[in-house]
This record gives sequence, C-alpha cells and structure tokens, in this order.
Amino acid sequence: MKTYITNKVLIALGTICFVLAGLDIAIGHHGSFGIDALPFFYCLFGFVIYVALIFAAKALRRLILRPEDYYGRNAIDAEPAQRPEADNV
Amino acid sequence: MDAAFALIAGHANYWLVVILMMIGLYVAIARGNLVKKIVGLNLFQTSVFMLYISMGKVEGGTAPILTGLPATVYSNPLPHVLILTAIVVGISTTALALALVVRIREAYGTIEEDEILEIERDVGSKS
Amino acid sequence: MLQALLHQLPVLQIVLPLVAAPIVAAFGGNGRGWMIAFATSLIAFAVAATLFAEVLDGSVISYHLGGWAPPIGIEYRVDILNAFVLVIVSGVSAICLLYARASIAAEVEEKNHAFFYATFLLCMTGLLGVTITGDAFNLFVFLEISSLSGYALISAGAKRDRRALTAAYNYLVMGTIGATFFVIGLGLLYMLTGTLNMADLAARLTGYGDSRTLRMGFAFIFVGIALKLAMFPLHLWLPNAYTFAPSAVSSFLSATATKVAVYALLRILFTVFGFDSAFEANVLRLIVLPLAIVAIFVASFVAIFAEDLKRMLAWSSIAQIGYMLIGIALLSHEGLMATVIHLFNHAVAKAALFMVAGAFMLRAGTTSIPDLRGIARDMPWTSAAFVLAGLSLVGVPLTVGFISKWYLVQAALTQNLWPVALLVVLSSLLTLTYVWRITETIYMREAPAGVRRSEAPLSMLIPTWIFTGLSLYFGIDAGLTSMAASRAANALLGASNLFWQ
Amino acid sequence: MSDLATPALIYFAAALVTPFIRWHIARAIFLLSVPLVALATFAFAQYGAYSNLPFFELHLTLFRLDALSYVFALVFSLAAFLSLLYAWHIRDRLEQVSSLLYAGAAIGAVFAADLVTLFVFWEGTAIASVFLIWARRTEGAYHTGLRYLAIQVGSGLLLLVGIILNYQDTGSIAFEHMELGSLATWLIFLAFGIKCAFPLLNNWLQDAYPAATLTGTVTLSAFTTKLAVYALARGFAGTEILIYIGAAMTLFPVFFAAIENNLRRVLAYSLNNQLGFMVVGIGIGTPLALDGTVAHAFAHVIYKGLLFMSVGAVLYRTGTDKASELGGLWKSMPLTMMFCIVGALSISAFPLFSGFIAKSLIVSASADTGHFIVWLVLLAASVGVLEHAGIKIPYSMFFGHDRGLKVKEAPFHMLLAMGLAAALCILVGVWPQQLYALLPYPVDYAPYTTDHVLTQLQLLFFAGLAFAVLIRTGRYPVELRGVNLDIDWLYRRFLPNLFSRLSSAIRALWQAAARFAAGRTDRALVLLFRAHGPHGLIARAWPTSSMVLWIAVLLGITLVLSYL
Repeated sequence: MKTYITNKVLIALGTICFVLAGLDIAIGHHGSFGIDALPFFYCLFGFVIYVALIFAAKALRRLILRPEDYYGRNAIDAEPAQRPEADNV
Repeated sequence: MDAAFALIAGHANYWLVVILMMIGLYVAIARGNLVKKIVGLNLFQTSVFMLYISMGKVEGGTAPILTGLPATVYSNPLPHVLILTAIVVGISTTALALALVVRIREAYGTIEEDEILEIERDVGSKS
Repeated sequence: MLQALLHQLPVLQIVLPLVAAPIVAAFGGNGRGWMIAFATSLIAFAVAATLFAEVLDGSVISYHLGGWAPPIGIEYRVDILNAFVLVIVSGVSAICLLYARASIAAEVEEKNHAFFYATFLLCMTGLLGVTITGDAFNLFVFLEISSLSGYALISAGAKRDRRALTAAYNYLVMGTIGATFFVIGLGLLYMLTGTLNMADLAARLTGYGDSRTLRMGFAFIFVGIALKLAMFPLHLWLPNAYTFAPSAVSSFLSATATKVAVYALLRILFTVFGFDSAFEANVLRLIVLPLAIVAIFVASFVAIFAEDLKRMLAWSSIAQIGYMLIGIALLSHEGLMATVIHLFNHAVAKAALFMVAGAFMLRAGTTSIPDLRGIARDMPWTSAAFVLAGLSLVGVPLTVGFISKWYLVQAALTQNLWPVALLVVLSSLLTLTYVWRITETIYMREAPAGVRRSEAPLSMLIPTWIFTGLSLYFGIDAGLTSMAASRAANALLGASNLFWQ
Repeated sequence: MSDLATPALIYFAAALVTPFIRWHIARAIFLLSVPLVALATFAFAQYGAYSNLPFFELHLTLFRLDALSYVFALVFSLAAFLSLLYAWHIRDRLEQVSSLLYAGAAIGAVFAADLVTLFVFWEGTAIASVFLIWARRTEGAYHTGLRYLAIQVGSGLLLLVGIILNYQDTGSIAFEHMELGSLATWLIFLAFGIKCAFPLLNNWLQDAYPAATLTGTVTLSAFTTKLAVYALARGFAGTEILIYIGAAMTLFPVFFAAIENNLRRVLAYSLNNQLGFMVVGIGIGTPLALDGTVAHAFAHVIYKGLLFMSVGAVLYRTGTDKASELGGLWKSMPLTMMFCIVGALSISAFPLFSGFIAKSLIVSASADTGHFIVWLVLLAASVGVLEHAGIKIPYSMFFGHDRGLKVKEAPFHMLLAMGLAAALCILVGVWPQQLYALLPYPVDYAPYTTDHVLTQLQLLFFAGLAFAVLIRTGRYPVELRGVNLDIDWLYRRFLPNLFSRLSSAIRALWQAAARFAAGRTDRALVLLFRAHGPHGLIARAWPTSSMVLWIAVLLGITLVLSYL
C-alpha cells in the first residue's frame, strides 16, 4: 500500500531535527526549573511523550473500543454515511 | 348523671342535627342511585337549616313579630332569614341536580353510578 | 352625577351582570346574547379596573348595601387584594367571552346559546360577588350562585361528550357538600359572635379567645373551601369537569373559579380568623403544606401520562393550586406574595392553554394528544401560544411564572425550609416534562398524512395571545403585579397579628 | 418601559425576521449582516454599564462592556460571521434561526452584568443550540440532542439554584468575582464546569458535536464552551483547584482523540484539551495567565472553527467524517487541505501561527508561578495536540490511505470562510501585538524569543519525527470503525441496564410476593404509569362516594389537628 511518509519525508524530517538539535548545542536555551535547561530536553521530551502517548492510546483502545451500533442501531455512530452534499448532514 | 343528662338533653337540638347530618352524608356516600344521592344531599342540607334555626331560639322568646310591648323577648330573626336564602339555594341545587339526572338518564340509559362508570371506562379504554 | 355613579361602583360590579343575565336569557337569540354578555363583561372590567385604581394606594372602599350600615347590613368591601382578584375575574371573563363566540358556536347547540351566555354571566356575577363582599353569609350565597351556574356551564359540554353530564353531577355533589360545610362552620362562628360581617367577626373573635366551637367552625370552613379550590385529595371533581366542559368554560373556570376560592381561603384565614391561633398554623403546616407538595408531584405525574390535552391541563391545574397553597402555608409576606402572583400567573397562563386546546378542538376535532401530531405546521400561531404560555407555567425567566416561583423559593428558604424549596424547583422539571411532551408532539412529530387543519379564527387567536402576551409582559415588567401582591400581602398580614411578628 | 439595550437583541430581532425572507440568497445576505451590525453597536463604544432594567425587586444590567466582555463578544461576532458565511448554502430556516438565537444568547450572556441575566442567556444558548443538532433530522440526532439538552439545561438549573442561594447569602445578584466556599458558589462553579466540560462532566461535548449538522458543528464549537471559560474567568479567576482541573482536562482527551475514528469527535476531544489550557490559566489567575486565557480563547475560536470547517467541507463532499473511510483527498481538495493545515499548525502552536502566541502566555505563566508538574502536563498535552489535531486530522483526510475518492473542491463560500479564518490565524500569529492590545491586562510579553521558538520547534519536530517513525514501523494505530466508551457509557448503557435489571428484580419480587402478574414492568416508569396513567388509580374517574369519603377524612384530620 502506498504511504505518504516516504523515505524522503523521513530524511527531511530527520535533517530538520538534526539541525534543531545542533542549534540547541550552538545557541543553548534557558529553563525555568533546571531540568528543562538540560541540552536536548525538548527534543527528547517531544519524541518520548509522543511514542508513549501512542502506546498508551493503543492500550486504551483495547479496553474501550466497541462496535458502532453499541448504543443501538439508531445511535448517531451507527448511521450510514450521508449522501454527499446533502444539506442536512 | 345529671351532667350527662344535661349534656344530652340540653343539646338535644345539636344531637338531632348531627344524627340527621350523618344520615344524609351516609346516603350520599353509600347509595349508587343518583336520585337517592340527591335525597341524601337534601337531608344533609336540611340538618344545617335546623342547626341555624334552633340557634336563633331565645329562651322564652316569642316569634320575632313586633308586638309593641316593651318587655317582649324575641327570638333572633337573623338566622331564620339566612336560612330562607339557604333554602332557596338548596332548592336550586336540587333542581339543577335533578335536571342533570334526567340528562344523564337520556345519555346513558341508567342512573346507577356503578353502571355509568362502567360505561365510561369502556369508552375511555376504547378511545 | 358622575361622582354619584362612582360611589355606586362596588354594587354596579355585581348588579350589572346580574341584571344582564335574565336579559340575555330572554332576548339572547341570534347572537344578541353574546353581544350583550360581552358588552356587560367589558363594563364590568372597566368597573373593576376603576376600583383597582382607587384602592391601589392601600385605601379601602366600604359600600353599604341598601344603606344599611354593617354589621347588620351587608357590606361590600374593596381593598387591594380583592380589587386585584376582581380585575382578574372580570378581565378573564371579557377575554373568554371574546373567545367563546367561535368556540361555543361549535361546541354548544345553537338553541342553547342564549341560556349559555346568561349562565356565564351568572357565574361571573357569583365569582365577582364572592370577591367583593364583606359579609360571610353573602359570600356563601355568591359562592353557590357561581357554583350552580358553573355546573350548568360544564354540562353544556354534553353535545361533544356525554361524560360532561356526570362530571357536572359529581362536581355538584361535591360542591354542595363543600358549600354546606362552609355554612356549618359559619353557623358555629355566628353562635359565638352573633355577627356575619367579616371585619366584625374578626374584631369579635379576637375578644372571645379560644374555644372548641371556634376550632370546629374553622375546620368546617377550611374543608369547605378546600373542596372548592380542589385541594388534593379533594380535587376529584376537577379533572373530568375541566376536561369535558366546553373549551371556553374550561378556560374561564380554570382561570377564575379556583382562584376565587383561593382568595376566599386567604380572606377567611387572615382577615376573619386573624391568625393568632396555633391550631391554624398546625393545620397549615401539617395538612396543607404536605398535601400541596404531594399534589404537585402526583398531579404532575398524571399530567405527564395524560392522553388528552385538556385532561393534562386540568391535572396541571391541581398541581398549580399546590404552589398557591404552599405560599399560604409558609405564612410569610413573601409566601403570600408568591401566592397572589401565582394566582395571576396561573389564571393567565392556564386560560391561554385551555384556549389553545379549544382551538385544536375546533380545527382538529379532538384534543387527544396523539392526534395532535404535527399540528404546529397547520396552526403555527396557536401552537406558539401554547409553547409560550407553557413556559410561563414552568416558570421560565421572563415569564410571570418565574417571578412567583422565585418568591416561593425565597419564602421557603427564609424559613429554612430548603427541602420545600428544592421540591418546588424539582417539580418545575415535571412541569417542563409535560409541556415539552406536547411541544414535541405538535412540532416534531410528522402530521398524519393527508390531514390539513386551518389556523384558528382571529376571534380565538386574539384572546389566546392577549393572555400569552400578558404572561410575558408581566414577566418582564413585573412592577405592577409584584407591587400589588406585596401590598395585598401586607394588608393580609397587617389585618392579622401573627404571633411571631 | 425599561432599558433592554444589549447587542443580543439585534440577533433576536433578526431571528424573528429571518423566516419571512423568502429568497434564500437575500436571506443569506441578511444573516451575514447581522453579526456586523451587532458588532458595530459595541465595537466603538466606551467601556461601562449601559442598561439598567428593574425586574421586580432586582436590578438587571444587560449590557456591561469592559475589556473582558469586549474580547469575548468580539470573537463571538467574528465566529458568528464566519460560521454564517460557511453556512451560506443552507436553506433550512430552522437551522438559520437557531444559529442567530444561539450566537445572540452567547453574546448576551457575555455582556450580562448580573447573574439572573446570565442565567437567562445561559439557558438560551442551551435551548437554541440543540436545534443545530436536531436540524440533522435523524433519530440518532434526536436522541443525542435530548441528552445534550438535558445536561445543558441541568447546568442552567444548578446555576439558578446557586444564584438564588447566593442572593440569600449576599443579597446581591451582581456577577463579579466569587470565592468558593458556600454551597451557592459551589453550585455556580459546578454549573460553569458542566458547560466548560470539566473532566467527567465533559461527555456531552463529544457526544453532541459530531451529531450536529456539518455547519451546526462549526457554530457549536465557537460559543458554549467559551462562554463557560468567560464565566469562569469572570467569576473564579485565581481559584487554585482550577489549575488541577485544567491540567487534567488538557491531558486525558489526548488519549481518546488518538484512537477516535470520527474526525469531528477527534476535534471535540481536542476542544476539550484546549479548554484545559484556558482553565489552567484562569486557575493561576495572574495577569499574564488571564491574558493568556483570553488570548487563547480568541485564537482558539478561530482555528478550531477553521478545523471544523475543513472537516465539514470534506463531510460535505464525501458524506462521511470517519477517518477509516477517508484519505488521499489532497489532490481533489487542495485548498481545503491548505486551510486545514493552517488550522493544524495554529492549534499545534507552531511559531508564526496564532496558537503559539496565545498558549505560550499560559505555559509561561505556569512556569513563572512554579507549578512544575502542571507545566510538565501542559508540555505533554502540547505534544498530544500535535498528535491528534496537528497530524491526525489533516493526515487522515488528505493523505493516509488513498481511498480513491473522486470529489470536487469545497464550494466557494466554504473556501472563503476557511480562507478568512486561516488569514486571521496567520495575522494574529505574525502580529500578536494587535491581539495583546485588546487583552484585559497590559501585556509585557515577547513570544518570539530565540529560546522560545527553538524549544517549541524542537518539541514539535521531534514529536513529528516520532510520528513518521511509528508510521514507517507500522506501529501507528490503524483507523478502526467503532465507538470508544467514555463517561457517556454511564448514562447510555450502565444506568439503563441497571434500571432494567433493578426493575426486573423488583418485578420478580413483586410477582413472588403478591402473585400479581399484571402486564410488563420492564421499565422503571411503568410503576409510576400504573398509578398515574390515564387509567391509573389516581387519574381515573372516581365515584362520588369516594370523594365524599375523602372530605370526611380530611375534616377528621383537620379537627384532630385543631384540638392538638
């Protein structure tokens, strides 16, 4: 299956991140609490939290995912797709 | 003993009124026939008339018609007058009630309350 | 000349409709009856409004019937409270008569119209009389005039449904017992005091102190009036009577008859008994308050499940009377204000709602709720009036209903009766439920296919909207009602010497 | 009569007229003019209280213009204009009228200087807005609307009780700062909290917003919750508990949003998360934090509206808003995609976009006041925002799996509305001083420092990198059809089940005890109905004898009580 996140995109993103991390060394940043003044704090925080969030959400889904007609056949989630360009969507 | 006697005899009019009142109310409650209910109602009202009238009696008083004699003791005429009015009200009530009973009889073919309720419930559950 | 006429206003208030009634009965054929009745009610309203304006400053007009001075002669006594009720009764009569023309033409047989309007005028005479008189026995007579003509008016619904007859009969039996109880109580008071003038009674009763006869008299009078005002569980006559009466009559009686009874209760409780006895407080606190609360909930539930619009409105009346009784039972200035304002609110809103029911009856031929599906499409103005008047019944802000509930809740809270306050607020949800149920049916449901109903005639729409407009107008500009209510409450409490004041 | 001046009246008057304009283009133009006219009435007015309406023993003030109410009314007017422009094609008068009433009520509430007026408009927003859901005219929408209405009206009732109690306590109905402590203030706080979708009170939002019409959702997203933010800011600024409530609000929706399939519901969770930032700001209560809250509310209304518009445009063209059915639309709807990405960048707080210059104030304020944990939570929540609103929304609609959908670009008026909103996002992001000048307190804050820009970019890009890596390794969650349970499970499944279990248990007991098998009792209401229904014990016609008996009973009780 075709994906939009091609190697090129990955490399581009990686490069930007590399540059940003480099700037952290070159310019440095200040922090309010000490821990956030550490080098690469924001880089690591962003990456780790994102991954953790996704895994936590996937675990959550195991618990709470139900079929669309769980709340009844007439619930809004179980309604069939609307006719495109209908006014009352 | 005397006291008990006084309680009964001294208030004889009240006792009569109360008994009559109870009979009237009982008829109104217990009888399913609409006309009999009205009779009960009449008894009930009449008992009240008697309460008023007996109330107006003054010991040793005469009928409240001016005699011209200075020492005459009159019974109190006011309750009597009031009761005249109340009697008129009572008659109107009875007349209206009887008229209604006639109409009910035309509409339902019966004047027994339980039969009428039966018919009405059938209508109610159908509609 | 004019001045002389002005002095006769109190008696004119009664005599005009009383004299007009036989005229209507005799010459009222071909629609003339309606004309005369309507004109009379308009004049009566003008008289009531003039009286109201005169006593607005708190003064009292005392009129001696036939020139006989009270306490022997009969006195008509107008103060701000009963002038307010007079305005309500005569105003509602006029507007209901305006409405009645089209509605009665459809619901009552042509040959009976003259008698119908004559009876209507008599009923109005009775209600006005109860309100204006200062004599307790006279009050009974007027009460019976209004009740008897009321039974006849209700039975006029027999053309549509014969159950109107049994409803009228039941009401008659109950009403007569109630009135007789009232007379018994009055007799006992007369035995004690030898007077029947209310002001005089009040003055003498304070001198007599407590006695068994007094208490017994109070109990009889209280039960008698409670029956007339349909206090739960003495309400059993009301649902059928209001359901099967012609719509104009339902509208008229629901707006006036029970209100006048509430007024009579206020008069007796506060003016005559003067309210200095613990036993009255007992009765109010231990009987009226709980029964009123039960009434609100039970009657609201019945209204929620009702299948017929008029029956729903009738049960809702029983619930609304509960609010007025709570206001009385709280025995405070704010509570009485709530009662008086609610009196007005309910008169106006319920009259409008019954008029809407009548319009539906006229155009759709039924008031059965399932049959009214989608009727808002065909009768938008009537339906909109229902929603607005319904909101006033619920007590939504910007309607009169909110103001009376506000005072009621305040009154309950100042006495730390917060469960009562809470129940009052909760019960509004029930009211909302049954109003909403109708709104949903008439607006959201598909109309039955092929059914087309035209909008109600203007002669019915205008009265409906007058009432609806009033309940909105006085909800926003609450000055007049709350001022009148406040002064009325003052007058009532001032007449009595509440022991905790 | 009395002084009823408030800009809300213009909306209400227009709502009265709207149904009678027959030609729909004329109606649409008329609608568009309403927010502008209303805006003109207060945009250039001096601050102050303008109306004084005696209302029995109280005095109502319908129109109070100060810095706080000005900003909110301004952004509400903009939102009303944009959503009406977006809804240009709508011919349904019900929806148009309720949009006007809803916007009017929200603006009226913002200008209310006393609690009674606030209450009236508060309930007004509830009642007017539910028609935006019902305008969808399906059974599901009807039931969802009822749930929404019950909760919203419930919030109003709590508010009313709170107001009455507060009046008892203080003798005042003025809407000013309050201290939590009495029952009255707690009730008011709770009422605000429900409308603000506090954790556990939040679910009406996720339940209702995806159920409205596509244009209705855009309108809904602007007013109700921001009104609650306004009310909290006015009444409870600096209340400490709000900091923690807000922090929880920023975090928990993030997980739900990540796995939600319905894109409008994703945005509803995201809305919840954004409200969290504002609530934190209110809780901190320093001038910087409050400015941040107001600025964020302003920016948020615009970019969240923009995102809802882009999802709505896709829904309009494809007929669905479910991620599992969408993808690859960038070719057919390039402009919508562009605007959507502007919204996504704004909400993720990329520098040069409006979210950045607003959210930074709140995050900085939390750091300044030394709330370390809260600060960390906000930072983590920012990553979450990027995940579901910044990446998932545009990615799943315009990229993701190409479903081969062949559709047209969104209609012109939608593009115009989105373009205006996008332009606003960028304008505010690039020139924040214009927005800062409107804020209640003077702002001495420079968002564009090297430090700040750099750390923000690091945070966002590394999170983006994580996304790319997860996608490539196949660990990013696939979009699945289905519903995810939330608090609404309690009242949509658990309680009904419990009731039916209970009632069947009661039925079993009842039958065993009385051997009284009479009809079905599978609903709790049936017992009630049996007593009160048309043929129930209480409701049916009674013979006169029983009535008379009641009279006797009551007389007896009265006599007994009289002799006590």
